Amino acid sequence: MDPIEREIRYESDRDPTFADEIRAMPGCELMDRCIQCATCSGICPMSDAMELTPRRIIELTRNGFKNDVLRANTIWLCTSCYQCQVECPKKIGITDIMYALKSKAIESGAYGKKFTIPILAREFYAMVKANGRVSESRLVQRLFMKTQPTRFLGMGRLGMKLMKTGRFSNKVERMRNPEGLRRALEALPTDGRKRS
Amino acid sequence: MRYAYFPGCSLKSSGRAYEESFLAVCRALEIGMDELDDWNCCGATAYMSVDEANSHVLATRNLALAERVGLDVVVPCAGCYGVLAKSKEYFEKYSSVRNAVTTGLAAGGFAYEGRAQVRHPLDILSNDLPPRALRSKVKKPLKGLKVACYYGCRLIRPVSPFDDMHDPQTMDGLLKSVGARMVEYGLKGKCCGGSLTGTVPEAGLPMCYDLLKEAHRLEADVIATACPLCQFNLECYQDDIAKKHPDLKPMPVVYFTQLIGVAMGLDPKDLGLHRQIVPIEPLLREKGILGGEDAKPKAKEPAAAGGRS
Amino acid sequence: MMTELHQNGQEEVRIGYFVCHCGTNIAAMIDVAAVAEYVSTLPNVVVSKDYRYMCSEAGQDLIVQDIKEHRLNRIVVAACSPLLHERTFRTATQRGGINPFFCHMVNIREHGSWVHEDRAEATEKAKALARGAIGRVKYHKALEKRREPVTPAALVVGGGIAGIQAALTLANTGKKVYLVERDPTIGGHMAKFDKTFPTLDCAACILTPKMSEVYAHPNIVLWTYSEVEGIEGYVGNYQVRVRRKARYIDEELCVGCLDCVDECVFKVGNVDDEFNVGLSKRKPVYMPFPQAVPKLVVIDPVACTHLNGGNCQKSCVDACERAAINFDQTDTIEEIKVGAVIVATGFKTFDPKRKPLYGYGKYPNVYTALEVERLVTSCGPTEGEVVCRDGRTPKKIGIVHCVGSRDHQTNRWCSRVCCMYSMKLAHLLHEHTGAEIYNFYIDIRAPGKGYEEFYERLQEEGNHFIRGRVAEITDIPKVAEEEGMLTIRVEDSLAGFVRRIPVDMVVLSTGLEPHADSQDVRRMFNISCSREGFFLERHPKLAPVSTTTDGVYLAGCCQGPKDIPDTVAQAGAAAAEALTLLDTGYVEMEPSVSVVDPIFCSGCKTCLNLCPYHAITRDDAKGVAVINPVLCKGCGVCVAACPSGAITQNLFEDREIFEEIEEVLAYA
Amino acid sequence: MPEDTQPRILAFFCNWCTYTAADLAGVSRMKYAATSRVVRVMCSGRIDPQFVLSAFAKGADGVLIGGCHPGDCHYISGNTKCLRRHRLLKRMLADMGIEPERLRLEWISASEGDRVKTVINEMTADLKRLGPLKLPERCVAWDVEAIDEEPDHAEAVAKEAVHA
Amino acid sequence: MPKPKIGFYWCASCGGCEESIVDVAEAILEIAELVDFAIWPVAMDFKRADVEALEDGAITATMINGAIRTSEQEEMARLLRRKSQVLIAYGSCAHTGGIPGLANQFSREAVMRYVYHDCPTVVNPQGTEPQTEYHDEGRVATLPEFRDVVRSLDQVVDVDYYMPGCAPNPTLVLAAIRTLLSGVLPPKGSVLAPDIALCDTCPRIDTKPVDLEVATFKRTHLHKVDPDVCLLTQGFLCLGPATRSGCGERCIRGNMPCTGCFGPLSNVHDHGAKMLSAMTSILAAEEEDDIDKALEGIPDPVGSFYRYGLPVSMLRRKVDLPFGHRN
Repeated sequence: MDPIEREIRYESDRDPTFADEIRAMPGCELMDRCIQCATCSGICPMSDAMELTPRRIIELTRNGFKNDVLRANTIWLCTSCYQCQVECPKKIGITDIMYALKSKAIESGAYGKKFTIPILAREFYAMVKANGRVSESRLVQRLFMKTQPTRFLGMGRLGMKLMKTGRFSNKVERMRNPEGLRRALEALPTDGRKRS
Repeated sequence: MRYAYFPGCSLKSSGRAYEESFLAVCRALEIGMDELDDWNCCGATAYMSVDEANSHVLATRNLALAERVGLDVVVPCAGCYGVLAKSKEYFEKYSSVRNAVTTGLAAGGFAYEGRAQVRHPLDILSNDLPPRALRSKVKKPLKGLKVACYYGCRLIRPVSPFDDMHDPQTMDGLLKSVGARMVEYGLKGKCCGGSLTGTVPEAGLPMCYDLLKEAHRLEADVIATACPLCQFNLECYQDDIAKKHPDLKPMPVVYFTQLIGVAMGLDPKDLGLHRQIVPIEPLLREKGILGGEDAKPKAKEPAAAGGRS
Repeated sequence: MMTELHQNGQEEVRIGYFVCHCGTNIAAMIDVAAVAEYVSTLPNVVVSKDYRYMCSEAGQDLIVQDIKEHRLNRIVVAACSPLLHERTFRTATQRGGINPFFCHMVNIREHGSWVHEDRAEATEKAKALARGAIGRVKYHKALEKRREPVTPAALVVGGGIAGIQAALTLANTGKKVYLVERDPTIGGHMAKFDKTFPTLDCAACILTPKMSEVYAHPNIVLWTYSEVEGIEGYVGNYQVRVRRKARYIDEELCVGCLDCVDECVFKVGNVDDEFNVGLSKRKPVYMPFPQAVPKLVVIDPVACTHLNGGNCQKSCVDACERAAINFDQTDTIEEIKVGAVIVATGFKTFDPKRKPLYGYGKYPNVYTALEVERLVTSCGPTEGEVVCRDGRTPKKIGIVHCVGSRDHQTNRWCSRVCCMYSMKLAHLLHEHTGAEIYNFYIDIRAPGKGYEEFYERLQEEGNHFIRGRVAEITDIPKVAEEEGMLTIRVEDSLAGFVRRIPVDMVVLSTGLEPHADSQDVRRMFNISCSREGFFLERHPKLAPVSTTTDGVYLAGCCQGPKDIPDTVAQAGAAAAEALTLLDTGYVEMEPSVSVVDPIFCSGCKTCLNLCPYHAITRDDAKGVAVINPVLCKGCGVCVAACPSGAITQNLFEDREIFEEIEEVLAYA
Repeated sequence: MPEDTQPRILAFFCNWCTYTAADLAGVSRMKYAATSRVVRVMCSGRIDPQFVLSAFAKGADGVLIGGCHPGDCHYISGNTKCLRRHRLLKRMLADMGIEPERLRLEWISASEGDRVKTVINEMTADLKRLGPLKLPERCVAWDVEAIDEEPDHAEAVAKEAVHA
Repeated sequence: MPKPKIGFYWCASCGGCEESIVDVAEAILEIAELVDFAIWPVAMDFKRADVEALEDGAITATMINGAIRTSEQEEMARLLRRKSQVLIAYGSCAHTGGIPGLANQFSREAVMRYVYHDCPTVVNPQGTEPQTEYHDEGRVATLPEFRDVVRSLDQVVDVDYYMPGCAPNPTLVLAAIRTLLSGVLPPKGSVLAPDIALCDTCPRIDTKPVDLEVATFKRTHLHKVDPDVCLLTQGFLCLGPATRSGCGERCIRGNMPCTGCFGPLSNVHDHGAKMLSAMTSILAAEEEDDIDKALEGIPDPVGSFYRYGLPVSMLRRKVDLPFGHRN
C-alpha cells in the first residue's frame, strides 16, 4: 500500500488571492454561479482521461486550492474545444478558466520537466516572438527533441511521406518586419509575470 | 466580391493543399482574395496559455491590417478563424481586452476599431455568392460520392455567427449543391484531439479513432474538413491508430474546397490532390468523377497565379 | 405673481406629523427624533412626534387621540410605502373624526432607510420629504370613496384543475360563474396524468368527479372550445366578449355515443391526437378522451375533408340518429357582464427540441415526460403497456431532470415539479416494465409534505439516483455493451468520475413555461408579467393571488410553476378574493378622479380624445367638457394636457404637487 | 450643510410601475444615493411639463420621470402621452441651456427594482460631474442688478451665487 | 374738482401699444374731455422733471408699456410707481416681457456683437459700441446702462393691473379706461381680459373634431391655410386653446394661427410649458422617432411657446448665460 498522505485540507492550504486572480481574467468572471451540475464534465471529450473533472477544477479554483488545480493533468488535456463553455447552463467561461489556469501553471512552473504540452506552448511563444510566424516542421522537431526523442525517430516514415508531398519544409516562416509586432507585444505591463 | 485573405501558418506548410484548392475555387468563382500584407501568426491554442492579454493583441493585429485595406478578412483555417473571431468578440465585450489591444497595437503603429469582420469560406460561399453561382460552375458533379462533413470545434464554438452551433449544415449544403451525397455524421462537431495527438498521443489518438470509426460505420467514402490540424490528425495518424486498432481501414481525408474544385473540373494539381497521404484520386477515378479519358494530364491551363509559395 | 392660488377657504390648518421607527427598520438609518423636532418648527404643525410602530393598534390610537385632543384637521405619517399602509392610516384618521383623505403618507422606509447607507443624508432626505408633505397636505380636500355596484358574476379563464377548483368554490357560494376553456374539454394537463405524486392516487379518480360537478352545477355556464376575445370596463363592471368556436355539432342533441366517429370515412386516425401528445392519431371527428366534459364530439375543420372543400359522402351525418352534426355552424360571439375575473390559463411544457444534444426527435426512444404519462396510463394509446417506438420493451431507462430549466440558454427558473414527477414516473415505469431506472439530477427538490418520504421509497425500490446533469445522449457506441443502445454520458459527481450508461429508453423531464401567447393574454386583462412571462401578482407575500388590476385574480401555473396541491390551494384563495368583491356588492373606487371646472373650460376639445376610457364628452350646448366620474379611472392625463388648467384631479391637484415640489426643494 | 455637495433629483414615479419598483428595491435592500426625492403620481401621463420646470426653478439639479414600459401602462396609454411631451420638453430645455443629463425619462416596470438603483446612481454621478444648477440663486442674482444703490453688493451676490 | 391725471410711458417697446391707444379713434376725444395727461412722451413734450415735480400719487393711473432692459427704464418705472395711484402694465412687453423678452436667450455681449458688428446691414469700421459715459473736452455724455436681463414690469415694481395683448385691442382699452374712471376697481393684480381661452369664442370651433389628433405640425409659410377650418386641426401650431380671449380672434380672422400674446389663463403657472403639454399630448405618433418626426414642425419651441413670455417663465433666461459685470 502506498504511504498514507493526509487528504484533509486546512484553510492554510488555500491561496486566498488565487480565485480573484482567475476571476479577473476576461470570460472567467461568472465562476461563482456554478451549481456543480457537471454538464461540463459530461460533455468534455477528454474528461475520461482527466485526474480531476472540469467540475472539480471549477470548485477547487473558486475555493483557492491552487496546488491541487495546477498539479492535475486536467488543464493540460483541455484541447480548448469550448463544448463545456457552450453547454454550461450558467454560461460560465470554463474554457477561458482553463486557459487562465494554464498561464498560471506556466508562470509558476508547476509541471514535470519533460511534460510536452507546456513545453510546446513555450516553444510556440518563443517562435512567434522571434519570427512573428510559426514554422510547423521546425516546431515539431524542437518539441520532440526536447521531450520524447525516441518517438521522433518513430515518426520517420510519416516525415518522409510529408516531405515527398511538400507538406514538410525546413524553411523558416518569418514576417517581413516583425518589428512593429514585437513593440506591440512588449507594450503591455507584464506586472511582474514571468514570460519565459 | 473582394476580401482580405489570412492564410495562417499551417496553410503555408502542412495545409498547403487547403490554400491551393481554396484559391483555385475562388479564382474560378471570380472572388478576389488579397493576402494580408505581412500577416502574423494568430497564436492558435498555444500562445493563449502563455500570455492571455497579448494573445488578443497578436490576433487583432491581423484585423487591424484588414481594416487598413478596408476589407473583411477571410480565414480558411478553422483554428485561426476561432481565435480571431473570439478575440474580436472579447474586444467588443470586455473593456480590459479592449484597453490591452488598443495600447498594444498603438505601440506597434496599428489601430483597430472593430469594423473589419472575420469571415470563413463556408460563410462567404454559402451566403455571399449569388444563388446559383456555384451550381452553374459544376462540370463534374460528385455523383455517388458519400461524404462525411466534419466541422471540428473552432468553426462553430465559442462563436458561431454563420451556422447552427449544434447541427452545422453549411459544408453539407455546399457539397450537396455540387452533387455529393451526405451521411448523417453525428460527430461532426466533436473534437479531433487538437495538438494532443502530437504531445500526448495516448489521449489524442483515441479521439481520431472514434471519428474515423464512425465514418466507416456510416460507409462514408471520404471525410471533408475545413481545418488543417483536423485534416492532419485524421489523415496522417491513421497508421499509428491502425497499430492499436487493426480493424481500421484507410479513410481519405480532404478539404471541402478540394471536392468543390474537383466538381468544378479544376486541374487536380491546382487542388493539391497529390499532397494526400491517403490517396483520393483512385477513389474519384473509380467513381468516374476524375474522368478516364482525361486521365492524361490535360494541356496546362495558364499557370495558376498566387497560392504556390 | 398674478396667478391666484385657490386658498382652501378660511379654515385654520392644524397638522399632526407622526414619524415611525418601524422597530429599527427606519430608526436604524434615520434620526427620527431629529426629523420630528424639525417638523415641529414648520408652519401649521401642531403636533409632531415619533413612535416605534405607527401601524400598530397603539400607533393608530395615537393618531385618533391627538386628532381629538389637538383638534387636528390634517395628518402626515412618515413610515413605509403608502401602497402598504395608506389604507391603515386613513382608517385611523377617520376614527379620529376627520375625513380619511386629510391623511397623507411619506415613504421613508422603502424609499429611505432601507436603500441608503449614510445616516446624515437619509435624515436630511426625510426632513425634506416631511416639509414637502406638510406643504401639500394643507390643500387636501374632504373626499368620499365612490361606490360602484358589482355585477355578482365571475369569469374563470382556463378549464384546468385551477379553473375548475376556482369555478366550483365560487359557484358553491351561489355566485354565477362563466368557465371558458380553449380546448374542446376541460381537465387541462392533469387529465393527461396517470398517477399523481406523492400519494400515487390516480389523476382521473380525483379530477373527473370535479369535472362532472362543474358540468352539472346550476351556477356554472361552461363554454369549452371557446376563447375570451375582448374585455372592457373596470372592477365590478367588466363586459366580456367570448368567441365560441364552431363544433359543427349541436351541443343539445349530441350524447357522445361516438357512432359518427366509427362511421367516419377515415377508418384510421389521420391527424396527431393532441390529448395523447402525438403518440397516436385521431379522426377529424373525435372526442378528446373518454371522460371528456362536456361529453361531446367535435369536428376538426383542418382535418375534415368536407370542411376543407373536398367532397365526402359525410357518412358521419348518416350515422347520427339524433342528426346532431351541422356543418353550417359558425363561430358565435357571446357578450357577458361579470364583476371579477380569475385567470387560470395554466402552462406549457418546454419543447426539448431546443436542447439538440438530447436527441429528441432524432432518436426514436427519447420521450418527453408527458408522453410517458400517456404511455403508462391504462386509458392511454398503449393501454399502459410501455413499448418503445422501435418496438422493444425497455430493460434500462434513463430519466433526465431539469430539461430546459435552471439553464441560462433556455429557462433560468426551476420548474419545481419535475423532480417529483420524475420520481413518480420512475416508480410507474419500474412497476410496468421491471426495468432498471436511472435518475440523473442536479438537486433532488422534494420540499412538500410526504415528498421526502416518497423519495426514500423510490431509493428503496432500487432506482439509481446519479447526481450529474446529462450533457449528451448518443447512439454511437464506444464499447460493445453500448451497441444498439442510447448511451448517456454524465459525470457521477458524487463518485467523481465520468460514466457512460447505455439505456433502452430516455425520458426527458421537461420544465414548465408560460404559454406562447401569454403576452397577448396579459395585455387583454391589463395585468403585467414578470421577466420570464408568468403573470405578476400584486405582492408575492401580501397579495399572491390578486394583480395590480383590481378585480382580476390569478390561479395556478400561469402565475408560476407549482404542483397540484398548491394550484388547488391557490385556486381556492383566488375564488375567496373574488368572492369578497362579489359579496360586498359594491366596490369602493379611489376618489382620485378628475373634474372639469366649467368656469375655466373653453371647450377647446384638447382632452376629449386623450381619455382611453372615453370618460370625457363635450356638452355642445354649454360648450364645455364633462367627465363621467363612473368611467374616469383617475390617471390624470387630461389634467396635464388641459391648456386652461381647468381640470383638477382629486388627491393630485396641481397646487398640491407644485407646493410639494417647492417645499421639498426649499428644505435644502 | 452636507446637502450642498450632493445633487438633488426630483423624481416623479408612476404609482403602478416605477413607484412599486422602488418599493421592491427597498424590500430587496438595494443601496443607492440618497439624492432622489420622489413625488408619486397615478400615471406618468399625469406629469405636467410645468412640474418639471417648477422643479428646476425651485432648485432641483435633475428631474427623473419613471413610467411603465410601452404597452404596460395601467391606464393603457398614459405613458405614451408622457413620451410625446418629453420629446419636445427635452429639446426646449436644451435650448434653454439645461444639459440633457438633467432630465431623464425611464421606463421601469414593477419587477425592475435594480433598474431604479442603477438609474438613480447613474444620474447622481452625471449631476455631480455637471455640478449644481442653482436656478433660485441665479434668479436672485439676475434681479439684484436692478438695485442700483449698492452695485458691488450686486456683483458679490452674483459671484457667490454662480460659483458656490 | 380737477380732472384726473393719466400717464402713458414706454420702456423697451415697439410703439405699437402707443398707437393702440390712438386706435380708439374718436373716443380719444371723449377721454381727453375727462382726463388730463400728466405724461405721454410719444404724443406730448413732457420732461422727466415735470413728473418729478408732481407729488406722489398725483397721477390717477399710469399705463406703462414695454419691457425693462435699461437702468433708465427701471428709474422711470420706479418714479411713475411713486407718482401714480394705479399702475397698469400695458401690452405683452410690460405684462409678460413680450418679444424683447426673447433676448433672454442671448448674452449681453452676443446682442452687442450682433447689433453693432455682425449684423449684415451695419457699417461700423471703428467698432464703436454704446458706452455709459463719454468724455469730450471736459463735457460728459451719459447713456443708461444696458442690463443683462430683460424683465417684465412687475419684476421691477409693484403692478396693479395688467392689460394683455400685443398690442391690446381698442375695445378692451376703452373698457379698461372707463372702469378706471368709474372708480369701481377689480381686485388688485387682475388681468383686464376674460379668464377664458380663445376657443370659447373662436368662429372655427365647430370644425374641430371630437377625436382631435395632429399627425404632424406644419409651418404656415409652407402650406395653404384653409380659411374656415380650425387651424390646429389642419396641423398648424395654434395656441388659442391656451391663451386668454378678448382680442376678438383678430389673428385667426386674418387666417393665421394664434401665437399666445394675451398670455396664460389664471390657473396656469408657466404658459410655455402648458402650451407644450397641450400641443404634444394630441399628437397621433406613439413611437419615439415618429414623435420626433411629427415635432419637426416646431423647430424653435422656446420661440413658439415663450414668444411673449420668456422673462416671466419659470426658467426666465438661458441658464448658462453670464451676468453681473459692467461693460
